[in-house]
Amino acid sequence: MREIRYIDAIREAQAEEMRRDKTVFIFGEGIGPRGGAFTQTQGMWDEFGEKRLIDTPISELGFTGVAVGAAMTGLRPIVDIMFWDFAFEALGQIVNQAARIHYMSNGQIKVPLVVRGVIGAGQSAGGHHSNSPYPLYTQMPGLKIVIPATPYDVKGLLKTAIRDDDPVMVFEHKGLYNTKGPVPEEEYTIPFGQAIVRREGSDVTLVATSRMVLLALEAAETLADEGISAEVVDPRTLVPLDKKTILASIRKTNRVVVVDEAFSPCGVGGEIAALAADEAFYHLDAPIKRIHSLSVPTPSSPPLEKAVVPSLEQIVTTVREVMNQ
Amino acid sequence: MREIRYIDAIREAQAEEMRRDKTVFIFGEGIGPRGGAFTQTQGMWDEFGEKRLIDTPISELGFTGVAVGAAMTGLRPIVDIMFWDFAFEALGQIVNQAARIHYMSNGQIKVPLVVRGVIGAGQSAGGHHSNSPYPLYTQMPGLKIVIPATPYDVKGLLKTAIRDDDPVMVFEHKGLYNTKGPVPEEEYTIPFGQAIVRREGSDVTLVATSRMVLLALEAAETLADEGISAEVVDPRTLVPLDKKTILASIRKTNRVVVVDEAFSPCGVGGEIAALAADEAFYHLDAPIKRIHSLSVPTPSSPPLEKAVVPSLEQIVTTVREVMNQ
Amino acid sequence: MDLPDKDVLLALYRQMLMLRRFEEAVARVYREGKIPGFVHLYIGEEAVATGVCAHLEKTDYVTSTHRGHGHALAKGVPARQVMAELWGRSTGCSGGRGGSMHLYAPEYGLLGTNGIVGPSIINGAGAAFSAKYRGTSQVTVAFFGDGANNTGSFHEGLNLASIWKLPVVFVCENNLYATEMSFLKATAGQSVAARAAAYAMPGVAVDGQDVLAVYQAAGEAIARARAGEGPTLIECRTYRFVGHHEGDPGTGYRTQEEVEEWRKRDPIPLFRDRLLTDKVVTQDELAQIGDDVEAHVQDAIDFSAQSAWPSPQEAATKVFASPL
Amino acid sequence: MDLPDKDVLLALYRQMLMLRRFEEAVARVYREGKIPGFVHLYIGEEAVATGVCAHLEKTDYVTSTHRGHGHALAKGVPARQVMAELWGRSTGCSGGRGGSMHLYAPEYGLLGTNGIVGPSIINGAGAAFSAKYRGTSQVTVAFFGDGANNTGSFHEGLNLASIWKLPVVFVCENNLYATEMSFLKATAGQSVAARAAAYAMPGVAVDGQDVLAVYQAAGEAIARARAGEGPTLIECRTYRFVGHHEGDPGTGYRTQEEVEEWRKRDPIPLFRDRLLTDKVVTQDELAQIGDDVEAHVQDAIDFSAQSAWPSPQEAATKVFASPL
Ligand SMILES: Cc1ncc(C[n+]2csc(CCOP(=O)(O)OP(=O)(O)O)c2C)c(N)n1
Ligand SMILES: Cc1ncc(C[n+]2csc(CCOP(=O)(O)OP(=O)(O)O)c2C)c(N)n1
Ligand SMILES: [Mg+2]
Ligand SMILES: [Mg+2]
Repeated sequence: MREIRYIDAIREAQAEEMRRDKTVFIFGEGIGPRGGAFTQTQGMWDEFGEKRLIDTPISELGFTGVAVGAAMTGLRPIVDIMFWDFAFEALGQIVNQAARIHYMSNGQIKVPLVVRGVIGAGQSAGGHHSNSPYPLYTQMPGLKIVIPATPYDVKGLLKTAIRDDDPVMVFEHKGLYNTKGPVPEEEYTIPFGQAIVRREGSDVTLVATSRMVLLALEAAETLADEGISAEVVDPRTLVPLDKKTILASIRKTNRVVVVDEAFSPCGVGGEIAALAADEAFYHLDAPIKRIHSLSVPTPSSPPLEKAVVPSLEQIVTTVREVMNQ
Repeated sequence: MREIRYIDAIREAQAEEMRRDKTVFIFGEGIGPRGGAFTQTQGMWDEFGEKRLIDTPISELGFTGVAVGAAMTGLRPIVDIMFWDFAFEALGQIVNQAARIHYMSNGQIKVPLVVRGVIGAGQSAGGHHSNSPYPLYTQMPGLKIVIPATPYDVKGLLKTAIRDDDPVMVFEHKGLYNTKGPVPEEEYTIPFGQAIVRREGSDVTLVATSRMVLLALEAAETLADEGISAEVVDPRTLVPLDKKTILASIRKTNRVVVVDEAFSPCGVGGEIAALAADEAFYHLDAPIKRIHSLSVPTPSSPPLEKAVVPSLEQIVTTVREVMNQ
Repeated sequence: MDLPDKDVLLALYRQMLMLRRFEEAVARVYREGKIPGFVHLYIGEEAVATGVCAHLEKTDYVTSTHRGHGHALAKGVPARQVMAELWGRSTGCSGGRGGSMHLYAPEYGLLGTNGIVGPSIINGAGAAFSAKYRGTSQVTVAFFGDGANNTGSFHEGLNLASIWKLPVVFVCENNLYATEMSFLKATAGQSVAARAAAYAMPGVAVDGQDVLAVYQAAGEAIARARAGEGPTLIECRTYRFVGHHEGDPGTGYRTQEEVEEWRKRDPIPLFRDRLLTDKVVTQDELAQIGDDVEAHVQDAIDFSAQSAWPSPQEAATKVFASPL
Repeated sequence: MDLPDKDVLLALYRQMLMLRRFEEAVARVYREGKIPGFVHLYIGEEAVATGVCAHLEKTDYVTSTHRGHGHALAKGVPARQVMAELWGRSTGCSGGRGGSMHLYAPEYGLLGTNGIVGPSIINGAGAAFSAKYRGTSQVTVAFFGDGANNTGSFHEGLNLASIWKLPVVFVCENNLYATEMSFLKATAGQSVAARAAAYAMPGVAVDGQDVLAVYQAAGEAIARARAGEGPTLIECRTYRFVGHHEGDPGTGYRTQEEVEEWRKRDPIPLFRDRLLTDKVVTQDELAQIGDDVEAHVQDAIDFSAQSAWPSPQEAATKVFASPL
């Protein structure tokens, strides 16, 4: 199968869905002729033009709000928020409006909105361009949360997001944009709520998200050399969360370590740990461990930033620890 | 000891600290001559006047941002955000600025800011006046999170918050405002990071927050009649979190149920469950249970709202279930 | 301006009276404990919703605020559905899930009243964007209070509406107070209409107690919008005769004289007197309208009282349109 | 206006040159891979920071943007500390934690450059609020780009500054683009200065390539602020001669002719020629300044190259001022 980059898969997903459905359009800064800050719309201008690739002023609150109003009335906007850090400027619209309207209107109004953008540390972009705030969005009833780790997944999940009738938040790690992977030429979508077992194993389950999936897989290699068989499970969507696949893995391996780049308190690690400690309690053979970024505003200087984000080393050490229990 | 209402304790704390320290002042809508939407500044106008009780336009982003700038330069603003739902309009200032500046400035700048306001369902106020979003703030490194359940606590913790050199978010349940409790006339403060055991017990630990503390205590009464001895632990501050007290209780009772009104995914229940499943793993005799509000935008109609918020019944049933494991 | 046709005039009168009687009834049953939560009444401001919405088609859109009963009714949402929603009943326009501040009736073009101050402006611009994108002739009216004019939503909404030439009319109901905060204290420049210049759109200041003045200004703005000529900002100076919400006495921050002065400019008697003076209607016709309206309101009350509560079993349904 | 004294003129010249040479050096070492992350250079816009900050005391405040190296230097932050911060070194003004977009140097009144567009405006208003509250004579200058003038932060910040009469000067560096988005397309009304009317404050449009014009306008505004007469909005029309950030060619959205036209109005030669024509300085004096500046910049580079990296052990320190 051909291999393409994660960012190319994003572009393809958007272009295909815009071709399919005339109600799909994009709001964002620089997504017009420029093709996006990350080339996410490069080459699309000639086909879709200014009607459907709408370069916005710096007005996150405004264009997100306009997108919500448009989504309420028959369109399917994609908001390209660039860095998810910027979405804090528009959070009222996402949380108080987009997420709640379907429920509060008693199901009369749909809000088929996609917000997508970049998360993650690792490029010395500093505290305002490195955040991974998806855990907070999982807390907001009415939002669906997508966090793809591979080119294949981001394409299939983004297409599903665009066709979905609810507000869907898509979190893309900037450290993944240049990673390559197999993506079929043919049309496909990936349903929400289906975790994927990225590597089978029998001794311990690593639940990992986004760029941490790559690290977890690497760690699993290293551990295999030591005779530890790690299973790597990638939830792919946090809302809905595929509890079944995650629990099945934990019930099989009896040990679990969560690896997630966002901050720890009230985070993804806590969610998975709580799930396991409730519904797989009698299967657990060792304490549940969470590996997250240090709870500090992401620093810019490389040695500091490196110290803050979960490392291969940390995963390997933690798994060893868990195996010794 | 005299008994006063929760809302009165808030007023006293603010007045005392303003008397103590001339750099303390309040921004908010209607907190001037009107005395606040909940009487939280009633009677203070004559003493402090328009210099220190500053009635703002509806401009949450603006006055929170002004407060941040003021806090950076030697003042100690209290932002009265009224309903925490409104803080989404200002979240960029809280998360990207207030929380990060101390760290990003390498400790050169302090941001002694207090944001306080109302959370909670129960009064048919609808989806925009009933939210309990504190879990998201716990995720933001640099913020301290206070969630007092009693008049005594809200007074002592709010005073500590005002004296603290960091941004402190104070979450007050509207269902607690009229509850009464003992509050000494004498000056006192309560340090952050000290959970309190509200009721001792030996069979199960109920970790409960805010108004849920009252429900948990009621549940403990009911359970006592059945011969189940429940210990009720109230963390009081979520950042810092008093892991020691919580873990000590769990290691004693070997069972834990978390009762928290906010939504479940990536919430307080997950955090406590993860803590227990890691650091008290070998002490656990039963699955860890979380009781949260249903993950739906809070509905207005009383029967719906009631169905959404954790109930006494639910706590009692869950504890029974845990005891039978 | 020329006086509109008699049927229009009578419709305006009937509509204002309906809004008034409806809110009076709400106040009454609220005191009786029939309505949970908060209610913000529209009493005194009826000429605004009435004069504006008289120009709207069913397929046009309205976005509104916490003080939105009047907008809902004037946009054509049946009184039964609005009243039942306040009562928290399953027959309410939001099935009881919304309550007073969250009325949704897309079938009638009401895209929501709102518990947050500001969003009506941008979400309204969004509906207008949608109409333009889809190539329909739908117009959106975004109602908001003077309190909203100092929010980021105002600035970003008006700027985008202008640069994108959206078919939207921004109607500010300037009742001089946001809760107790005086408009003049809160607003640099002390004029909403004048702020339109910053967005290169027409800004019109209108006497919000004169339904015909509102009707005319809104008519022009809506025609402009429908013709693809872009947005307009209309500031209607008006006054709420009651407290901010039921329970607020509405005094303390307003002098008794000020309230009295404004009450003299009650839009309903003002308009009635004019109709009578101009001999457009007879006392009998007015009385007939009054009776109709009373009956209509009573029907909404009876309907609400008899309606079922929503079932707690449904509390967790319809969170998502595409099921998880 | 009368020409300022020679020492002022020379200081302006030196400062502009310093900003230019500093950024040229940054571009050079950035290409060599010495600087991690993004950098946004100030080349072409030096007259603005220079003309404005010339009036500020050390105790006055500045808030700034992602394009903030020039503001930091002009406010007096030592070049070594700014450069070392870009290099991510422990000797940087933010200890390497901030990087290019997060320069903090409160000792010199720099309250932060900012990775988010908008906050410089409101946080600057906040510092001004503080000065007024504390009864000092400190003035705050809030720098922001044309891109920020369509954000809610602009609206709310200017409104509050006006109603509270804060000692703040809002300086918009209108370089006609926000990344690739044209100011004229993004901004209804196509003028930042004109928007001041909406906030009842003076709005001044200035040629941002003419350091004396900036100096004069800023002087008046800062004097007003210091005298307690409230805020002013100054729009400086300027141009960045380089890409949005290093790595962006700066073309595609701008024509070659437009760039050329603006380069002809390079603030540094413009001012130098004027000084020479007016015989205020000699070629020798200018050469001397040039040498000084070069040495100063080289010193900052050397200092950075020799500075230690921050220790990974300290990554989790100073999250809180009052320890947990
Ligand atoms: C963002 C936000 N801040 C504060 C409130 C609380 N609040 C509700 S109504 C209101 C006053 C609104 O004033 P205005 O916009 O003038 O409308 P009016 O009530 O006068 O019709 C306030 C402050 C809110 N609902 N939303
Ligand atoms: C809220 C927010 N939105 C978007 C961005 C991304 N961004 C960084 S700089 C920039 C352009 C800023 O333009 P302007 O304010 O005119 O300043 P200039 O770069 O021209 O100096 C953008 C869009 C951001 N940093 N913050
Ligand atoms: Mg008002
Ligand atoms: Mg610019």
